Amino acid sequence: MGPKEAAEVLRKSFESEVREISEFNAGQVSVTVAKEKIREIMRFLHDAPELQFHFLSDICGADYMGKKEPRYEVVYNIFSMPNKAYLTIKAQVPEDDLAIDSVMDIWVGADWRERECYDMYGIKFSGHSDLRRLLMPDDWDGFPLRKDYPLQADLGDREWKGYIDVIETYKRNKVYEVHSR
Amino acid sequence: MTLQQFVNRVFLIDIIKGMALTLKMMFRHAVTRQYPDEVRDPIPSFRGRHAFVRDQKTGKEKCIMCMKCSQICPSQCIHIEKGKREDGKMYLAKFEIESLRCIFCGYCVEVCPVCALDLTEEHRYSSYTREECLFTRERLLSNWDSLAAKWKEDTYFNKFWRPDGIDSSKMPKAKRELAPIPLRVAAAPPAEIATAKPAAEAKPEETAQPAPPAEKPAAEEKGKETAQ
Amino acid sequence: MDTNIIYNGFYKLIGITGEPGVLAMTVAILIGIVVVLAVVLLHVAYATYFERKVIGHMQLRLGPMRVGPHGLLQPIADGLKLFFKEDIFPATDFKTVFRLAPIYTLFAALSSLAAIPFVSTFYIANINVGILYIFAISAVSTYGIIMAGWASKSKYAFLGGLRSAAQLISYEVAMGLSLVGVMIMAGSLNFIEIVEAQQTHWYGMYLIPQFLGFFVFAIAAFAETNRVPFDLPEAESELVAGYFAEYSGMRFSLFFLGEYVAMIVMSSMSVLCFFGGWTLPPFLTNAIPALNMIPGIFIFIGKVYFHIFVFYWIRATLPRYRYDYLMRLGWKVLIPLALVNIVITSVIKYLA
Amino acid sequence: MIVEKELSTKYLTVSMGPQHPATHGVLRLVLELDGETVVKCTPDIGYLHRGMEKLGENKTYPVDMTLTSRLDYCSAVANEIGFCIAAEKLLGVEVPERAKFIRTMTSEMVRIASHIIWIAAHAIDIGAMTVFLYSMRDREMILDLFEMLCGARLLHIYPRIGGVRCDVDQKFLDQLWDFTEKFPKLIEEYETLIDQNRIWWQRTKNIGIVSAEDAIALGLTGPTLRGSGVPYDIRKVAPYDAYDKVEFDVPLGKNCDVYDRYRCRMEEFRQSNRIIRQCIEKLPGGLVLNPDAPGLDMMPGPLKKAAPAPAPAADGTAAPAPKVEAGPAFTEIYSATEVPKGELGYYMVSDGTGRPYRMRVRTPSFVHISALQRLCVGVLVADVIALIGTIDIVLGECDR
Repeated sequence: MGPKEAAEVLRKSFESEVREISEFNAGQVSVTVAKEKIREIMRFLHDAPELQFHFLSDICGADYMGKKEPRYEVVYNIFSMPNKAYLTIKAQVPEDDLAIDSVMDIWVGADWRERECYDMYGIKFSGHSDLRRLLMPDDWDGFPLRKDYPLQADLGDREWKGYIDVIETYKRNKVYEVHSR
Repeated sequence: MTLQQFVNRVFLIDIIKGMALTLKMMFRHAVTRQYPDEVRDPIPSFRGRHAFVRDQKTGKEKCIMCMKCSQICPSQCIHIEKGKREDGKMYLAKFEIESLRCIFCGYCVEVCPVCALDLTEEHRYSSYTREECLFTRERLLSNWDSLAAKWKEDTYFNKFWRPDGIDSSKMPKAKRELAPIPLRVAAAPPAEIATAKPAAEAKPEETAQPAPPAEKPAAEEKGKETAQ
Repeated sequence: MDTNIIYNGFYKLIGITGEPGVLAMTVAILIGIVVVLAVVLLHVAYATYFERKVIGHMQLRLGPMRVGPHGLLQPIADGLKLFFKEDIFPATDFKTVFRLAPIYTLFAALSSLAAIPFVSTFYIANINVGILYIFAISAVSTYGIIMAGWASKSKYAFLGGLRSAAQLISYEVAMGLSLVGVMIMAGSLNFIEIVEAQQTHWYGMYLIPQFLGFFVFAIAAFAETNRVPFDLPEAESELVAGYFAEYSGMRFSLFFLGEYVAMIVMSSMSVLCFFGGWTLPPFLTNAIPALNMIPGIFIFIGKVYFHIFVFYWIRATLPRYRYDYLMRLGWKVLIPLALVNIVITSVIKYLA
Repeated sequence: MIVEKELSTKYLTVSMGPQHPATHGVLRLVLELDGETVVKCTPDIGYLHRGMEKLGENKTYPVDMTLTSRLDYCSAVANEIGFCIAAEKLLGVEVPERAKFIRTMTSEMVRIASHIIWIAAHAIDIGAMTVFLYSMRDREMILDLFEMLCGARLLHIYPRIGGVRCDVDQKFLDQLWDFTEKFPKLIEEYETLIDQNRIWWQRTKNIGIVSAEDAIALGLTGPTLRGSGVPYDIRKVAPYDAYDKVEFDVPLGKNCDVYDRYRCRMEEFRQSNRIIRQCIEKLPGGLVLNPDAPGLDMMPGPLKKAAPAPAPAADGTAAPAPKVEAGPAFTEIYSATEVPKGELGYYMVSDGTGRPYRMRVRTPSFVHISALQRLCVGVLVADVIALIGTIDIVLGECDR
């Protein structure tokens, strides 16, 4: 069973949830779903005997600021070993309700990938056991992968405290620096 | 447990085998190179220190200020400034490569339509100051001269100027027809170039048609001799 | 007095005939200590060089090459560097303990040297319970390690100290038991007498009848000196550097010296108890009488260096044990083996 | 009356890393120890976070490729190939056959190089120091080969969207062939030292057992998953490049422990060797770069589809490219490749410009380290080291 058929099976079972099925470049099938029943959808994909999407490749977020509505998407890339098929599930998350159910009870390994998604986009995963920042420092301000987060900015006093500390330490210790020629 | 496994276990056969190997290796030749004394020959097309190819006709760089290298550079370490002469022609006012930021991807070499840039095989150029790692135009040209002095063969051709196996019909003409650059025949010996360099530095954009490099140092040396 | 050449030579030098007085004896012993320490510490310095060269060549490297021809002056350069390095203290409440720990370890290792006869006429003290003395002293050296681990106020050092204590206690037992066979055969605890007893057999070394004891002793010696594969207290990849993680400069080098001296002591013990000390086996000397011309001290040093080479050789070959397997090996394999050895030896001795 | 009081004990919290010889870079594990037994292990990452995904969104595709080689710097070319495959799928670029074989060959070469790093680090963590130096000696040969091939030893930047950067020459192929002849004997040297060694067995057998179900749920991939007996190898299940044209076996483990994962990787050395030999034998002729592929000087603006950027018209040979409208607003692709450490997936969204709209990298090390907190419970400190070694992590890849 290819990814296209799997997507159709999913559409049959979750008629009201599946918004769109798109295919691109032979084999890349994306299913856009509403976020409300994401855990049920994932449970179905994982457990249905003809689908068996046992392997969670990846969870990531995407930000379509000003390009699409709703603004955020949480993207699940899953793989079915018996069918040898990848499937991309995209759950739409609107900006005013930045939360989605965690799939940690289906895949334990979703843990850090959901944390990273929270870290980078600020999307909250309800039901996650330990939702903290992962890559960024705990006291970081802002969510870096959002499109309105600048790549480079001079923040002046609003700079992250850790960076200010580094700069101040450097200035303080400059007297000890051995100058080269 | 088979008998063999039992024997192996009791008589430490596994450990003895390992010890036999290490003892055998003790009498092999070491693979270490005594680095500063024993330097490995660079493999051609290694991506090392940057250089400007010195054009044999003009004795200067070939750069046509198309800005492609500075646009493609992933670490944005190439800074080019154009200047305008009185007659309206553009000239290369500044060309700097911050070699400390460079990631040596070689994109600039490959993208250059006139093959003016080169990542030479030289890989030993550490220095004590950051200033020495900022390659200005003069520095880049002298890098080329030092490569030319060291290079064992008579001609030099960087693989990335025109990579093999790639359809070259769409490449610019200068790139397509580039032949290996002779280093010994036409180019002046490096010692003379070294003396020629200060003159070039002093007035880089002075003449529209600079004298061939081979003549200039010769004239200078004559002048020196007569002064003495 | 006995036949010690240091003292005898000294007495001759200052013209004493007959029994020397207390002062002359003290001075003579001090001279003996100085000679032994100087020689041993020089050997330790070059043992580090030897180790780096041997392991280097086994690993297809060259080892030290830059200081002097083939790096021969490397140990001296290392020593100078360590000597002039800043002595850094961690923020610990036990500065005195921290300072004392390396001295304690080195002191314990060096004092074991006192009981070792290098040849029948060259030793500092001829103790009639030499083996027991060395056991006692080498057990003391673990205090230094525990002190270092505790006073460093570092968790890695602390774990290293704990491991060291457990390891030493377990393996001291196995080591003691492994030598009982030798004691039974020789009927003595004095090293000189043990060596002389070995000469009475045609094979000339207890290695052959006491191979089981030697096996246990060898493994226990590796564990006692914290060498690979039992270098758990200082396991680099687990505990960074173990008990001396916080030490630097001279104090670090004292630990280092202590470890190497302990290695030399253990090698010497093995040479004395199992390899016939400064003698060659009678069957060899009978076959080639010219071998009798070799001075005993060279034979002894040669055998010790062979042992040290094996220490390095093992280090280049084997991975590291895990803590619980180490304990299991000590208690479940080595001690029973040593006991079996004792029983067999006693039965044979009784029947013979 | 004697009142028995329970001795109050508390767990010892040890911060292992980010500066620690065995944590392979800047991984920090906060271990809570009960004696030497680990009660809780909390990995802490992010020390090498370089914002690669954010940077990738702001640079053009060819430039993004130079970022991907910094992901797993031990196997740079494999990451780049993964990126190029994703970008090719996204931009609709075909790859010439010869380039496919060269890519397969180089990614197997780099698999050997990466596994050598792994065996070296794993062995030295467990204490077998000599394996480290023997394997580094052999890695040197691979690095020399890479230097011959593309002028760089570590960060190759060799593939290109639509092919590879330059062709291989006969001298390189001869030397590579010599290497493949020699290499199986060299693997035996490592195996002599550790394979049957009782201490190695004790340190690796029955340690870190992950059942197949757990491994899949945790998202483990690559040899770490195959050690648990799951035949999931993207080279087999979704072949890319020339993997469907070469023969190789996928080694699987049985006991799901550290030793089986070690055996899997050792077997992969031999399989990679085999693939390289087949690639050299079957290498077809032709170009190595699709002439219609987007060039290096891709502009960040809207793409003109299926047309290379026009060359500077110095000579007039470059035909003016027909202007094609950009495709649908957003196209996306999830493309997975099998890099030495596991599944490297690129989820890329294109909005029809020269920059990816979203570039997400699913790196194996990230997932593997997240599994560490579940693997490292109830084991000894020494086993934590063995477990870090067995999952084969590179922190550049984890933190991105």
